[in-house]
Amino acid sequence: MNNLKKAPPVLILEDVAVAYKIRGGEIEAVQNVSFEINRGETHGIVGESGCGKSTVAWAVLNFLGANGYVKRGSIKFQGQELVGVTGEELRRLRGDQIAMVYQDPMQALNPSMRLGDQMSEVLTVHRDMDKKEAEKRCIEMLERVYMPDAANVMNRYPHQISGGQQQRVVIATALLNNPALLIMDEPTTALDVTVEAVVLDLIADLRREFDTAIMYITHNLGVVARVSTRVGVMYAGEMVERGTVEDIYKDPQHPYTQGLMRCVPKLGADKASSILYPIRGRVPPPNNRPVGCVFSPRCDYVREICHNKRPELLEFSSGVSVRCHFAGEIEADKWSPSDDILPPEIITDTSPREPILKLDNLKKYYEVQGSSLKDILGLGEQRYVKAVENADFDLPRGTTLGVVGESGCGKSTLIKTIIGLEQTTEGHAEFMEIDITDEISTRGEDVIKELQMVFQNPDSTMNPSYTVGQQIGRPMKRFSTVPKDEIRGEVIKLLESMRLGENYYDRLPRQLSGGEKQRVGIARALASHPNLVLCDEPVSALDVSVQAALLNLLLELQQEYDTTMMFIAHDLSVVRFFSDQVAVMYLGQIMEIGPANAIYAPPYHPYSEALLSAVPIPDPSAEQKHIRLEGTVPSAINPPDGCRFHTRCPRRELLPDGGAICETEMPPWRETAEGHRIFCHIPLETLNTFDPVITQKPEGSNHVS
Amino acid sequence: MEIIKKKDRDVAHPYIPELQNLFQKGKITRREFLRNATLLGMSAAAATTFLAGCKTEEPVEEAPAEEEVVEEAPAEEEEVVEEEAAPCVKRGGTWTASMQLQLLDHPARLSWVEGANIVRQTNEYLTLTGSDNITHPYLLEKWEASEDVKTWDLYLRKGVLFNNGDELTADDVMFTIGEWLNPDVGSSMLGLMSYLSGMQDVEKVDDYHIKLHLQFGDIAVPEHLFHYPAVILHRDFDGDIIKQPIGTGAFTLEEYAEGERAVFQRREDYWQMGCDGEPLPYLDKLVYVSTDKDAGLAALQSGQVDALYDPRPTDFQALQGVDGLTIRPASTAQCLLGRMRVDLEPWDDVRVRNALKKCQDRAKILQLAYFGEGDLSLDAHVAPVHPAYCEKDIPEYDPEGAKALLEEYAAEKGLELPLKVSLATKNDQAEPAIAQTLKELAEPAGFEIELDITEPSGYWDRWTEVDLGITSWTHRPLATMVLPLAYTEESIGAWNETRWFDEEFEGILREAQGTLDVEARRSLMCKIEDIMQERGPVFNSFWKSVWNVTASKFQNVEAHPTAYDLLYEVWIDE
Amino acid sequence: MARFILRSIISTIVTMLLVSIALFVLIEVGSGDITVKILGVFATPEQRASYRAQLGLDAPVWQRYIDWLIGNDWRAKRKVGYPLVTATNPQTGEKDWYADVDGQLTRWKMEEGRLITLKRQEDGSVTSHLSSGAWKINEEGNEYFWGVDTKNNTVMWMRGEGAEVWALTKAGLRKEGDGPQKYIPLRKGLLRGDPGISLQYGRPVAVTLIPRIRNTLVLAGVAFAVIMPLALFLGILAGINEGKPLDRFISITSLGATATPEFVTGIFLILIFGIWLKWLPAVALFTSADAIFENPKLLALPVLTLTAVELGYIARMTRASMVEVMESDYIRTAIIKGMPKTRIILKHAIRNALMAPITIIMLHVNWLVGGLVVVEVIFGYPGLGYYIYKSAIFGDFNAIEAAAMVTVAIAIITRLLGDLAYTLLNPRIRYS
Amino acid sequence: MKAKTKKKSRLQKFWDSVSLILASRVATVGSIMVLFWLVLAFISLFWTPYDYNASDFLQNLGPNPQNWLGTDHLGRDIFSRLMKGTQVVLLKTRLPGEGNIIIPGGVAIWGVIGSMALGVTMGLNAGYRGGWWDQVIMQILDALIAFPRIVLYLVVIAALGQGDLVVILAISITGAPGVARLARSLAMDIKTRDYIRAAETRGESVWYIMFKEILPNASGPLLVDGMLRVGYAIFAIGTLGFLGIGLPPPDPDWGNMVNEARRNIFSNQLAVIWPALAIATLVIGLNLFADGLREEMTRYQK
Repeated sequence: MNNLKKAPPVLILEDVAVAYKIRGGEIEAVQNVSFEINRGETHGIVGESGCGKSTVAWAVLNFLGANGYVKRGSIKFQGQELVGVTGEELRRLRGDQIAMVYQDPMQALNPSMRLGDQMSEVLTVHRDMDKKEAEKRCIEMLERVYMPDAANVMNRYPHQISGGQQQRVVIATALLNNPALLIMDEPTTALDVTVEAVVLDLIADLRREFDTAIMYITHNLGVVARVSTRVGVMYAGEMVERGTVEDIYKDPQHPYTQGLMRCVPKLGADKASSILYPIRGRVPPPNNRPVGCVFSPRCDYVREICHNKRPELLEFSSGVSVRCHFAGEIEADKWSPSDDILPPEIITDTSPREPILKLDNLKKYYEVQGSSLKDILGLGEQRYVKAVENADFDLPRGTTLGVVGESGCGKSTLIKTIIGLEQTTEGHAEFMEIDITDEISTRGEDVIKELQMVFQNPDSTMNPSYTVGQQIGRPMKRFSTVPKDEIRGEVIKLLESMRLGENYYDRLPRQLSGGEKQRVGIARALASHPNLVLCDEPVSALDVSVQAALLNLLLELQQEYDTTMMFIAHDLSVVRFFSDQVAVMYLGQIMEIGPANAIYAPPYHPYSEALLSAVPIPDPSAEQKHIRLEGTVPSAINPPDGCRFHTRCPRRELLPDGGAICETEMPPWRETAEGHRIFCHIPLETLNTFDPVITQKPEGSNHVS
Repeated sequence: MEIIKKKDRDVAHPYIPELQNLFQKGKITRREFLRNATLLGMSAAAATTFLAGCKTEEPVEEAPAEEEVVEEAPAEEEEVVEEEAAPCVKRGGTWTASMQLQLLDHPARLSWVEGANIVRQTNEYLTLTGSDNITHPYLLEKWEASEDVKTWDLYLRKGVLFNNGDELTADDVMFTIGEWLNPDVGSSMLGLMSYLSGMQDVEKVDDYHIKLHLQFGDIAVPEHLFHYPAVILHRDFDGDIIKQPIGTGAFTLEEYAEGERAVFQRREDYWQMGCDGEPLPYLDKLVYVSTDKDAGLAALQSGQVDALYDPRPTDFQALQGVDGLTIRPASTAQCLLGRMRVDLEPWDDVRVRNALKKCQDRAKILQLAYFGEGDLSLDAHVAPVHPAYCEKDIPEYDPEGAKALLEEYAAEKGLELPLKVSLATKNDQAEPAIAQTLKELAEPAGFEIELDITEPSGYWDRWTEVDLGITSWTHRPLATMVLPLAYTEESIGAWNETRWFDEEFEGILREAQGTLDVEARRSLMCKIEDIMQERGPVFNSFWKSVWNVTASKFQNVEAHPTAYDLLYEVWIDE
Repeated sequence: MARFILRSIISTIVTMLLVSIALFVLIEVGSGDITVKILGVFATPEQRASYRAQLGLDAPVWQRYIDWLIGNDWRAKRKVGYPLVTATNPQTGEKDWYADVDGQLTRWKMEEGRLITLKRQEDGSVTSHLSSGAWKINEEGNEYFWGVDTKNNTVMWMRGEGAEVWALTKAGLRKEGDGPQKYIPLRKGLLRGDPGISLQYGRPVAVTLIPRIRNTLVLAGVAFAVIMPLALFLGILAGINEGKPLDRFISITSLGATATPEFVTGIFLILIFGIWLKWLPAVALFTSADAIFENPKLLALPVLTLTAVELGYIARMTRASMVEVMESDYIRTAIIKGMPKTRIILKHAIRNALMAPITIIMLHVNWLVGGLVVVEVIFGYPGLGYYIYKSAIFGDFNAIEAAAMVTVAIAIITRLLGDLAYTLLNPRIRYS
Repeated sequence: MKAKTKKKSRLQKFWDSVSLILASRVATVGSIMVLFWLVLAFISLFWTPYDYNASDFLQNLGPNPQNWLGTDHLGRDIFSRLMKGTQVVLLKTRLPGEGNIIIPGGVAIWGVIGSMALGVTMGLNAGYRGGWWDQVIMQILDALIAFPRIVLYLVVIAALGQGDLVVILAISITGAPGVARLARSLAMDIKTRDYIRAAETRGESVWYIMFKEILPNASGPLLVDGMLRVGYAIFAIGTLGFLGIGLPPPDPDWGNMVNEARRNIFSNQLAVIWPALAIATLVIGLNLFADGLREEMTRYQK
């Protein structure tokens, strides 16, 4: 880092506290936050949900709602105090000097206004520009954010363009007035990983180009590592550590930062070779924070003073500042996990076992209603969404198959078809030698109870109307696996194995945290002792510290019950960590399948390669190949002929005629090694020549191994 | 007797001198005299003249029997002939009324008074029963009845013009009577004039004289001629009065739309003259607007209309004391009759029936159900407006007496009091109020009355079947017309809702039906009333009044017992 | 969008069909014996049965439904053997049915056992001839004849077996000999513009219905024109001032007005403005057919009553929608973009905030029509609502069915318009 | 021990809901208005100041120490009649037939329960099953919704005559489409939740999922809607009463009271105002209560 102090920081926050008035008092959502952002710098703010990251952003814009206000501290923007600025003055700043991009572009754009109008008004209002010129400028700006067909987009409505494009519009709008400060609040969280990569590249380009100060808020350690120069870690409303990305990632000082790093599976790490260590406990709610150090209840180094005294911000010479009584004294390398978070011993049984699930060219098509007159009258040609095409693999008992792919790739449909929520269109599927191509309503109970599912969203995995006990007990009752009078005991046993006590039995879902709900969800899935558990992104909605604990728990249970699992996730690191086998899907088609380590190393399918290079890695020292996919995913109603990936494949040129064959013929399955197959026209020899996507700098190794 | 002009005396009905005698002796009232005399063909003027001559209300006083008195006849002192009371009038103006208007075609087929009120403005009747309940000749100059009341001579007024210019002649009347008697037309006159077997009984003597040859005698012919479908039609009438509004009436029809409105204009060449010597009517225009009663009420209150057809008791109450409105009441023989099934327990026991009769506090019931607007009644189906009504004391409210009767009955039957009975009626104008009031009044006597109030159609489905009910009975001019309908053995199964009959009663009734002498009939009525009070099946607290409510600026308005609008002499005095 | 409209139209047609079936079944099957209402309670069972047959009520329900919907002349034609046509009766101005016997409009009647042919001349007059040789013979060897009688029925007479029928005249029922054995009361059916004869008035329903529809459309239209902008304006005003005294005032007033039944509002408006102050006509008195055009003041109180009741609902709805929109992310975006408040409200919020209310308002036309019934009854306004009320009380099913179908059509058409308005406001539907 | 905790939680639940109501000023005001009438209705079961149908007093009296709200045109105590009128709306339904059978629950309540039962069944089937079920049910609902309410009331009453049950039926039919639409949208929302997937993967029957998994979670908004609907129903009963085709006598009917009193409005305006006020306050109370509850519930869920 060049610490040349050429200009004063664009934004300085000093000891800011934000409070919300509620009935009977107020809550300090954010306390003691201090940081500064320089021109041309991206300052990341990272932390788990509920830590007050967004509140800081809203405080800068003085948009805290009717009941929020900056209670203490000062926010200086280009030397001007922002606290207390209201009315016209504030309005002139917003959108002009300070712009903001936030998470869901679909929500952020007005659905009934043309995009051009939404953009150009920033210029016409703040700059008194006439409409024509403003539109010209907008088109220019859209082009600068690499928006295809920019002029046309101006006349469109938000729903007519894709999510990635929407976010580009939002970013372009924010940049129109060349703001001094750009606040980005999780701008890529709602996007797929390949799109996210493109947007992140864009942000990086723009920062350089516009020399803007960017405040970048995210929960994703990988994203921060990719975009930021400096980063602040927030916990429970406080900024606990702050420094350059390299310093923080390489040598985290605060116990919380250290804990975070240990929770995240590194890309390339697997369950046999690495261990995730969760942080115990959970983030305290704003109205119930400890008196002393906010992290003290969860800290492994906690001492008496931590409970009583709020630590000061300690600044190190490196520029890193840490809010810990013992900052500098704690060595992360010397840390050893306490018993309660100790993960299970992983016994990797490599001996091949008989397949429990066999899929043979399984297809799932959905009928779609056309929009022409003919279609409405039912005379049109029937059209289909080809959601899953030719799924073909065996799943050995006791193993885990990870399925990765971007949204809409058909991974959820695949497991829905397997579990029977959807009827198989074509092909063959056998589970424990029983045909399962039919819908669940026609299946026998013995099959149903052997096939269970764990769901993604902790908030919706449990029925809010029933207690934990009732919900876990229901499968036992339904399948009569446990006599009625023993159900309670059995449920409690399960709860205990989920690390939840008996006292959870009568709780209602709203009294549980997200992680606890997911545990109950898992317990419910396991209640009938199924042979195959299908996990649909079971950890993706959880904070990393909770995610780690849950992954550990799943591993443990899998061993205990000898369960076979299918594990869907979009997070490649998690899949890599958790799975024995991995399948990569694109547009309904499995592109590559094989043992986890084989997928994550050459030879790659070009799509897998692109995916891997897009993943943000929480390790600034890692080097990643830069492969970006052009365009958007084609519609599944009308998928490309031949190889479905051919429209976006970056490696097509490797084939003769620029890959003309890809457009017409389905690729062959190329088997590289035992159980590793690649669905590509490119010959194996060529694929084998690809470099690994990620290379570690020699010194940047895992903290724990 | 001398007081009657010779000419009159020659043609007068033989009973008329007897009537005069009775009146002079004070046996009948002035009104009864007028009614009966005119009924027998004495012209109204002559009858009035006679009365004017009598002067004295009290009987036996020396009747001034000079001919001069007769000459002086148009008696100003008495208000009998009202048109002469007005000095003179202002002409012009519009009269607007609220009245429901239904489909209208052949006047002879009219079945509702509202329609008649429309037709009445363009077409006229041979006779006219005034608001005093006295029937006069109208398009007739006079009528004459034979002694056995089987032959009636009708003499048409001369010089009456239709509004198309034709003169009214016997041909028009013959045509009209033909329509009444034509079963294809379906007129209710056919049934009413059952004494005419067909047109062969109607004889055109000359252009202004028609003779009716009745199959059996009937004293009510002149009244029948004022029955509301009996308007005289033009001889070329084709069947739809709206298409062909040709008549002798004071107004011409300009517009008629059922359910909407009717508009009339003044006619210039009407046959009757106003006090100013010009032809009637005084008003320029009549507008009837079809609204329901509630809207009509509001319209009347706000001055949007000048009159409301046949106001209900609640309307009457609301309109009382409203500035600019005049209310004119008229007594009728309409009633809401309590009736008990004598073939069912407990009403088969006369004590129970009489107990319930005693439970009527008639004045209170009249007050609550009808705001005191009516005449108190005996428990007999004979009204004071009936000519032969025999006046008796109105029974008192007597819960103790009723209780005694009931206790006796209960003891005999081994029953516990209170006696539970169910009283059925319809949710109509005043019935629920009567039922509710009666329920309260009968409680101390040991009745526990449960009310069973249904919509009118529901009640009409079963009105002859319920064991205790309140049924509305309409106005009939003579008691002898109504009693045979409901209180004889042969009417069981038809309108005898109570199944009650009584040999003695029926005998007297038959006798009354054949008795023309009012006095003689009255003595029979006294017996009839006694029998009905003593052991009859009905109880009745009051006879309803009807009201005419019209803006006060209208002069010469009369309240008619059957809500007829007679407007040709009405004028506006702002 | 075309697809959306097409769907709406198809759905509308299906809906109307369903409604018509439901209505028909409910009224004609659900209600008891209509002849009690028409003939009065004193009619005997034989009289009722005879009259039911004359009304065609003895036919099976499905048959009657089809007759009602698309008429039965085509069905009767097969019986008679000649095309059935209508000709205007010069006296009544109404249509009479005739059989078209080789170009000669013909009807028949039976008198003293003889069949008489009535031929309609060009000028509308009728000549009668004794008919002979018209009789046909059925399997049992009885002679019969299908023809059109003088009461617009297709009927079957049996030779020598004139049935005794009860004919309804204005003065009551009359027994007639020489009656037909079977009746098909001829009608063209609703779809062909003939809703039948009003059982209450005895005139074709269409004749009375049309001016009433016009009156109601005028009243509803004026009310709508007053309520719509006012309610939207007040709703938006309250919405952008959420929680402030102005909002409270508007909300509470509109809730109060909405919760006060229209009959109470109407009564007091009549009392205060019509009777006490005499500022406005108390009731809608139609002294001429075009009274509302000659004296538009007649509309004042009915419209005011409707406004009081309907305004609040829409205003509240608009307010809620406005509040929701003002809390939405895109409004937040607009604020963060530094847009002035008026611009945010006018350009960003209103359009989105109006989407929900406009759909609801169009659905709400139903309520308006409902309110119209009461308002028309209170003010004696000769409109559709009053007509339905009267017909329902009487049980005049031809009239209720026709009138209810009109209200349903109005409701469905306005809903269609609402859908269209929504598509115009909402680009998501417009461009998909 | 087990029973005890359960009991406690039920009590807890009750207090939770009470505090939920009290938390909102709007809901508090609303519930007070509704409670006022409920209490009056219950009292009227045992006691009214005077016999409600007895003409014991002078006609058209103003409020006085004897007759708190005055008397009507038949000299009956208005307050007693108002109290009694609450019963038919809120507390009892008179079945047709012999013996005056009365079942608990007022006409408005049963009407809303009817529309709820009908609407929820239709809505859940349409929303959860989707496809043809949805299309067919929505088509039926469209047809029902197309009827102006009063027209439908009139038609039903014209067809079936008067009576408590007919009014209940009319309210049920007219209310069902609205409920069904709400239930459908809720079901469509809830069916995307993972716990529904979980139930499906357990092979639960469609009815179990609709009524055991979806319905309990839709019950909040449905209850609020139901509350509003009780208001509409009271309004509708009033309107029918006014038109003279509402609840049959002998029990007084507020709408009918207005109708009867309006003819005497010159002599006695209050006789119109009291029943009108009764309808309005009850409707407003239910509205406020529902509004407040809805606000609090969403806040609570957030």
